[in-house]
Amino acid sequence: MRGSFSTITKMFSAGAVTAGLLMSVPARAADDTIKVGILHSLSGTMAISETTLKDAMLMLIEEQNAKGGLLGKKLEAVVVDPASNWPLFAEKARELISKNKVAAVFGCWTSVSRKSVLPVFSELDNILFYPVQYEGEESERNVFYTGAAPNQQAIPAVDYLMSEDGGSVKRWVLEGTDYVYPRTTNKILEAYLKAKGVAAEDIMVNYTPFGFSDWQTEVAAIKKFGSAGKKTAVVSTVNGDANVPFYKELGNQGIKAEDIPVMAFSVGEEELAGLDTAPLVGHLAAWNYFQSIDTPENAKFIADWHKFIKNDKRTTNDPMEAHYVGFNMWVKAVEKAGTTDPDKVIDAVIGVSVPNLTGGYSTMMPNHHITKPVLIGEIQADGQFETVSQTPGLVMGDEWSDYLADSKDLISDWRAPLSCGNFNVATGKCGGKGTN
Amino acid sequence: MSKSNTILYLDGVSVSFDGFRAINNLSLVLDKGEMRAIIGPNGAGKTTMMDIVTGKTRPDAGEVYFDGQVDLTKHDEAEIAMMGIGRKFQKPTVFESHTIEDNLMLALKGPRSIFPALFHRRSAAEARQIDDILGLIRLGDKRDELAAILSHGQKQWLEIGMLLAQDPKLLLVDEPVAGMTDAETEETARLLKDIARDHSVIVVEHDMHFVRELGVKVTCLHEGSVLSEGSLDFVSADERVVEVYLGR
Amino acid sequence: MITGRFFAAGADRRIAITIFILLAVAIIVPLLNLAVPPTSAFYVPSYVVALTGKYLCYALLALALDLVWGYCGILSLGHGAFFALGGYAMGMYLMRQIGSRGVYGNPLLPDFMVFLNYGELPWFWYGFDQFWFAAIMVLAVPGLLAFVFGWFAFRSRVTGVYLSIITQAMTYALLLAFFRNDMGFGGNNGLTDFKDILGYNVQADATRSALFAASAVTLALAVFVTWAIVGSKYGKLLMAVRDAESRTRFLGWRAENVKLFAFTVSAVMAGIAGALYVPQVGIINPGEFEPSNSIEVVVWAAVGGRGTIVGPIIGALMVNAGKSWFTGVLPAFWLFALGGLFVAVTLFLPKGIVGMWDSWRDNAKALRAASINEEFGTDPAVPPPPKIVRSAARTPGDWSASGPEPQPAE
Amino acid sequence: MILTRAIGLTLLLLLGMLSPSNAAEADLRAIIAKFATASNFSATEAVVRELAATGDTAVERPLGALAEGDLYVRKADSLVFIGKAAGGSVALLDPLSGEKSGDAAKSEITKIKVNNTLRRAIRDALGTLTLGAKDPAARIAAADTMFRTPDATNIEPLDAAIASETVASVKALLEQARAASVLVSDRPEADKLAAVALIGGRGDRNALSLLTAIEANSEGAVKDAATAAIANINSTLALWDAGQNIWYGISLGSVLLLAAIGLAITFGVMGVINMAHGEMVMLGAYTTFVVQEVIRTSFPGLFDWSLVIALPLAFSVAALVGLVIERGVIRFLYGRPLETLLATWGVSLILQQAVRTIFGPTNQEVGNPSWMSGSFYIGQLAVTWNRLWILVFALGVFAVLLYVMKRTPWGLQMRAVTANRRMAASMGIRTPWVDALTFALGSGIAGIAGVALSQIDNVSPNLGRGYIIDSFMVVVFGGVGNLWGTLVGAFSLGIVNKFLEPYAGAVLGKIVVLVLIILFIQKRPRGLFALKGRSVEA
Repeated sequence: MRGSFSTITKMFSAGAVTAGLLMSVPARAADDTIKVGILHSLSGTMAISETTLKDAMLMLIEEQNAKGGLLGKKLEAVVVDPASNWPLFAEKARELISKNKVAAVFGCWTSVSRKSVLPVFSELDNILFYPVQYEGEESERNVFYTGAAPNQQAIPAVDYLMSEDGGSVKRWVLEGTDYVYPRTTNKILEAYLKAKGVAAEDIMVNYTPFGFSDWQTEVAAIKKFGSAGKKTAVVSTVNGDANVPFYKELGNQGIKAEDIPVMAFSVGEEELAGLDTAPLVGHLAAWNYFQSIDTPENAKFIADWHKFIKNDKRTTNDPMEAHYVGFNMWVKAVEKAGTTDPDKVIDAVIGVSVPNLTGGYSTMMPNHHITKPVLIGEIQADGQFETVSQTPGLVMGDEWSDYLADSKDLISDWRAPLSCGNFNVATGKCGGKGTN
Repeated sequence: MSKSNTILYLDGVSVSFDGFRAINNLSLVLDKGEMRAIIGPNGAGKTTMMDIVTGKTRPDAGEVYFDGQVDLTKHDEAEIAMMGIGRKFQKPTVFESHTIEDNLMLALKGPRSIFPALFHRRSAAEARQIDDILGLIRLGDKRDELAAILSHGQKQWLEIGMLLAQDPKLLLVDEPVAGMTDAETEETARLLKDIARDHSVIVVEHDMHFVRELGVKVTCLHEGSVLSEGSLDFVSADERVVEVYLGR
Repeated sequence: MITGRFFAAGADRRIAITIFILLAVAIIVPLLNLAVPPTSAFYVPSYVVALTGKYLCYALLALALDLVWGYCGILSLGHGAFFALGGYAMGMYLMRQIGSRGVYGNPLLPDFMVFLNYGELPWFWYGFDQFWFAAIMVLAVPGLLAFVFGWFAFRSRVTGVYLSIITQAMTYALLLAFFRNDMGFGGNNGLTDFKDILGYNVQADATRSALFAASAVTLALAVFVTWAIVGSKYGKLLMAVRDAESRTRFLGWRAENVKLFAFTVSAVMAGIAGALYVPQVGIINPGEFEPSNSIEVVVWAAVGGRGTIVGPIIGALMVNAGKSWFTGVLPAFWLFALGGLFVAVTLFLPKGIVGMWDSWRDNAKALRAASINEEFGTDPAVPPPPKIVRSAARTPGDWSASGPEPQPAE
Repeated sequence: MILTRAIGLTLLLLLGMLSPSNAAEADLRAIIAKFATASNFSATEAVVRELAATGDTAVERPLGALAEGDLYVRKADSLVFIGKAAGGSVALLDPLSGEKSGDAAKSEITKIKVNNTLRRAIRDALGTLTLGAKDPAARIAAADTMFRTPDATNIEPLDAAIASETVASVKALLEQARAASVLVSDRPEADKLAAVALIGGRGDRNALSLLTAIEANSEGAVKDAATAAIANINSTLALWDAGQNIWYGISLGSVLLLAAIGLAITFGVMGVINMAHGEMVMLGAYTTFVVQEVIRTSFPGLFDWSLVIALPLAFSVAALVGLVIERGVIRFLYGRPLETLLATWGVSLILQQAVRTIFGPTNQEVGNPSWMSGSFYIGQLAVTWNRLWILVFALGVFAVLLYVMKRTPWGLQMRAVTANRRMAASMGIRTPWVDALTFALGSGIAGIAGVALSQIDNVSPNLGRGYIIDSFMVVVFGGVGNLWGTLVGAFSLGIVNKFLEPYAGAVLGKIVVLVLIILFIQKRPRGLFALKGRSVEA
């Protein structure tokens, strides 16, 4: 195909693919930089949570460059905006990897955005660091989960509530937004609670839509459920935007933490920033990091953050810490492997330990999840959390829950020779995925 | 009154909008082949009467029969149009983004469902009919131009032409000469008289000169009912008509 | 017969060129992707193929919307729903194709059903393991919804703004419904993790190229069908309903049926677009039902030029290319650009790019005293605005061809 | 401090409450010092109980401070102080006297941690102590606490308190608290039956909660009586639940009304499909935020007035933006309603992104003034103040708007322009001005709706998106061009929604409402209160 024919073909294809071709001109990376992709929504509904993570990543990259970069090269952040649009996440991931030739991508918040980019990462063989707590039930070769799996958040939280310190709760409301994370988490919790001897009639599950804002009926139902003579608690997997009206309604209807505490898995410092927390003192959240943690690492991190963002009032939160840990793990793995080649880094990163912000070390496990401390915090009047309980040691992320019938036999180990994300220990077979 | 020989039969028809009685116990009979002129002040209910006959408005009470036996209150606009009642609006309404020929083509009598329209090809007979009508309404030289460029009077004619293409038994013509020059008005009167030879026609008009030119029986409406009926001379001599409409 | 008309009517040059380009692209782009070595200057990278394939699906959706909006005046703010339903039908097929390769290795149930403890496959998932069944559903589900919805709405003479608002309510209700996990469509996560389509790996370059080609060919076909529809007597009727609905009724046409047919055809086209879109982007989720997505489609059509066949295609390609560019290079400005585009197009380009081009060209030609009769016949889809004809007529000296200009009575 | 103790002592004497002995101050200090060594929550709780057991009202101060999280241990000498943060350092106060005894940097002291269990223990302990307080509200709180945490040892102090109580309503509560304690004591069955009857008469959720526990833990006649009382309470509560649903519906309706009423002007009266309406609401909410920020930093005393101050400002800001939009965009689009949809949608994207750029993407905190916090009861019906005020406010805005439209010359001009633009213009009405001002009015009202909505919802750039579809539904359902239609539409949609919610769940309920609206529009294509006649179809 040359000569006049290629000219003609060129001409015709131009019509429909002009835009594509324009972008296809590969932005030849200068050889002295290593590109790092940042895939967080900067507009749309998720911008509220994800923009902060983009800024946190920029800060981490800037700091790393100040330390002299990586492998003698400078890091260069490539920021794109998937605009809270899930197919756009996949498109942008492809763009980052194919066009910008990034060495790794840090990004995504919602499960659906992660699910949307998974095929892209496995097809193009790149690395995604995913910083948000999620429902588990997944382990991919190309993804590293630096947020909490359910056993690193939900189970210890419920344990605390059942303990004497937590108020010996006997009756449970599982309140969530209707999507996969709350559904799965609640499923796991239901199984767990029943295993602990909680009767079915002492568990109430309720789901509301995204962005729900009129909580009167739901809060009244919680009140009603709570007046059955047993200590009651709410476990909330209510997502993002819906939390502020939920807590406002709780406060106004006079549900006090001493009577019916609410334990949330998706409410962090960022969400509380939009709230007057005085009526909410004592309600709880389970995370692996709180801004109020009193360690030198954290103090430095917060100071750096305030300096970077030029605003002393901005909070830090758990997913930021997850990026901090994840980024440092990647840096260390690259140094260990001596290259940014994803295949080598994927192998090198397993076993890497880096300091987290809570005063310990987090390690990347063979199942691509990390070890974390689990903290239970109570909301304070100043919008911060105070840790009231902490797991004695680090908890290893369990990707396949032991409390779900179909996943209890599965394990994940990405080291050779197993190299499998869903190995069934009962049948001794890798469930259909993996490198084979 | 016997319905059998009438083309249009209205008896005791009333309709009101939000308490306002637009038509009040109206009775009107049109014989087959008759042309009738309807006059009356604004708000007398002329247009509402046409709305009732063409199925746009349902009467609250009263009988409306077409061709002696069809109860028009039970049918909608499209059905009534298919039965053979054509209507020209007060404000000329043609398809402005179509050519004059296409306007007529869409109006031509024929099947009115979707698939025949989708696979329709113009037959020689249809082409001839369109030519005839174009001649009649004197728009032959503009057949390929968009209706939007026509003058007001030409749009009136095109609309009458579309009515003719429908080949109705009864034509309701609302103010056909509004905005026309005197010459055009006379021309229109001639055209309508032509049409009336083999159609029944109701003409609503304010232009008394034009009504006189038509030379037919006249009905004067006032506040939704018939005030006076008869020859133009008879009606214009009626004290009440003079009072409410013609002025002294 | 229609094809005869197509080839006979040499005047429809623009449609012919569009179809030709699309067919050429359908052959050439996959060739440049598969047969040319990546080092060659002519190589089209896979991700460009995926991206443009996606744009072509959007273009088809925009064309579908234009059929009802541009030609029939029905501003549907719910076309995203038909697109998504077509996509879900295809997604369900792709989901069933995964078979036992899901993470839990369940041969029958998709993964999300396994971890949400579904005992068995819901009845509405039956049959989707067969491509032919899914293909029928791709057409039938959006078509049926549009038919039922339109049957009620057009019969009740819901028009204009009211219709727009209830189409929006429809897509919003579907959005909420599909978000519910209890619906059995995977809730917020939707359907994803596809493996095969018709036995070919969806991620393979060859499959991608094939899907791209299928999208281009389908779009070409849709252009032809749309052209045939709007050029027929029915098409004229459609525009007549748009311009003077009550006149058509008093001529004996059932305006509601006229609209219903176009609405249903358009929904089916949107559904096909969705079905082609899903395997190319690898996910379908309730986000596609977002009312804002449907509004964006309207903008594509408006930018390119509504009431034309090529316009919506150009609009969809341009806006989406712009979106890809902005969200990559200037992420913070993307919404400013999109918002500004909405405003600018409605204010300065009410006829869109194609409409503007036509006006400009007609003006220029009229000034050169070309015969306007010939011009009018050029493209039935793009009637030159009479206003411009009149203004041209004021140019002294060269207006003998059309005879004395009638004075508008205003 | 002496005064406090004197009052405490006098009160104790007056009540004839003879606690074993008033622990000397030194003893109290010794107990308080144990806080420094308590290593976990249960140890701290033991100290709390020990303090409460002294029966000395002086322990109110340290315990109250502990509950608030204001009790600290100085690292240097393990002394316990009440700390009040003052700038970078903490002011240390004596735990008993409350007198200032120096400052400390944050790093020099350790906070004594509290959690819910501990706070509850403190509340219970304080409850018994404040039984003899002078303030009836404190006694009510004490009675309430003791009712919820019944204990056989409470009977005697309660008997004493009942004997000396003069306020009838407080007395009734004390008697209920005593009855609750009787039920968990080993008193004879007859006493318990009387207690069940007394508590059953209370009829609220707390009584239900208590009786359910009693039912589970007792036998024979008491159990039967409890069962009967529970059934009785449940049936009354079911009635109240229905009332509650209506109230929730009305409240949701008032929110919908507020969100939609501005749209009833711009869309209903002017025919502009204003997709940027939600962003006007958002601007109003952000104005409230800015006002509160200024007040917080500069005039903290005015905080309760912040909403009142924000109202005119929010109206002006939104109206001004509305004016700009009308003059800049919409005036070119009159008569092309569907194109106003596109243009205003574009405007809404720009406004959203602008706010995101200026204020950041995260939620902003807008506080509730004290008069909008909390709730009160009508019978068993819990009414939250903020919802009540929003209802009042929505109706007020509606009334004012109705007055403007129907009774003022401006309203007349507005209606004239809407009815027949050309005629109005020829009669000397400056139609462009009327258009601009009408649009500004609609936008301004959306702005003040934002002030109210900031009290119950997120203040984020996405705020407007959440309301736009609902607003359109309300206006279309009610009938375009009719303010009363909007009112009736908002409340009926609110009530229907809230009645469906308990049965169908929030999501399905909303879907059902949407489908109902779609079907309703088929039946009445122009809404509930449509104008009929020839003119509207022209």
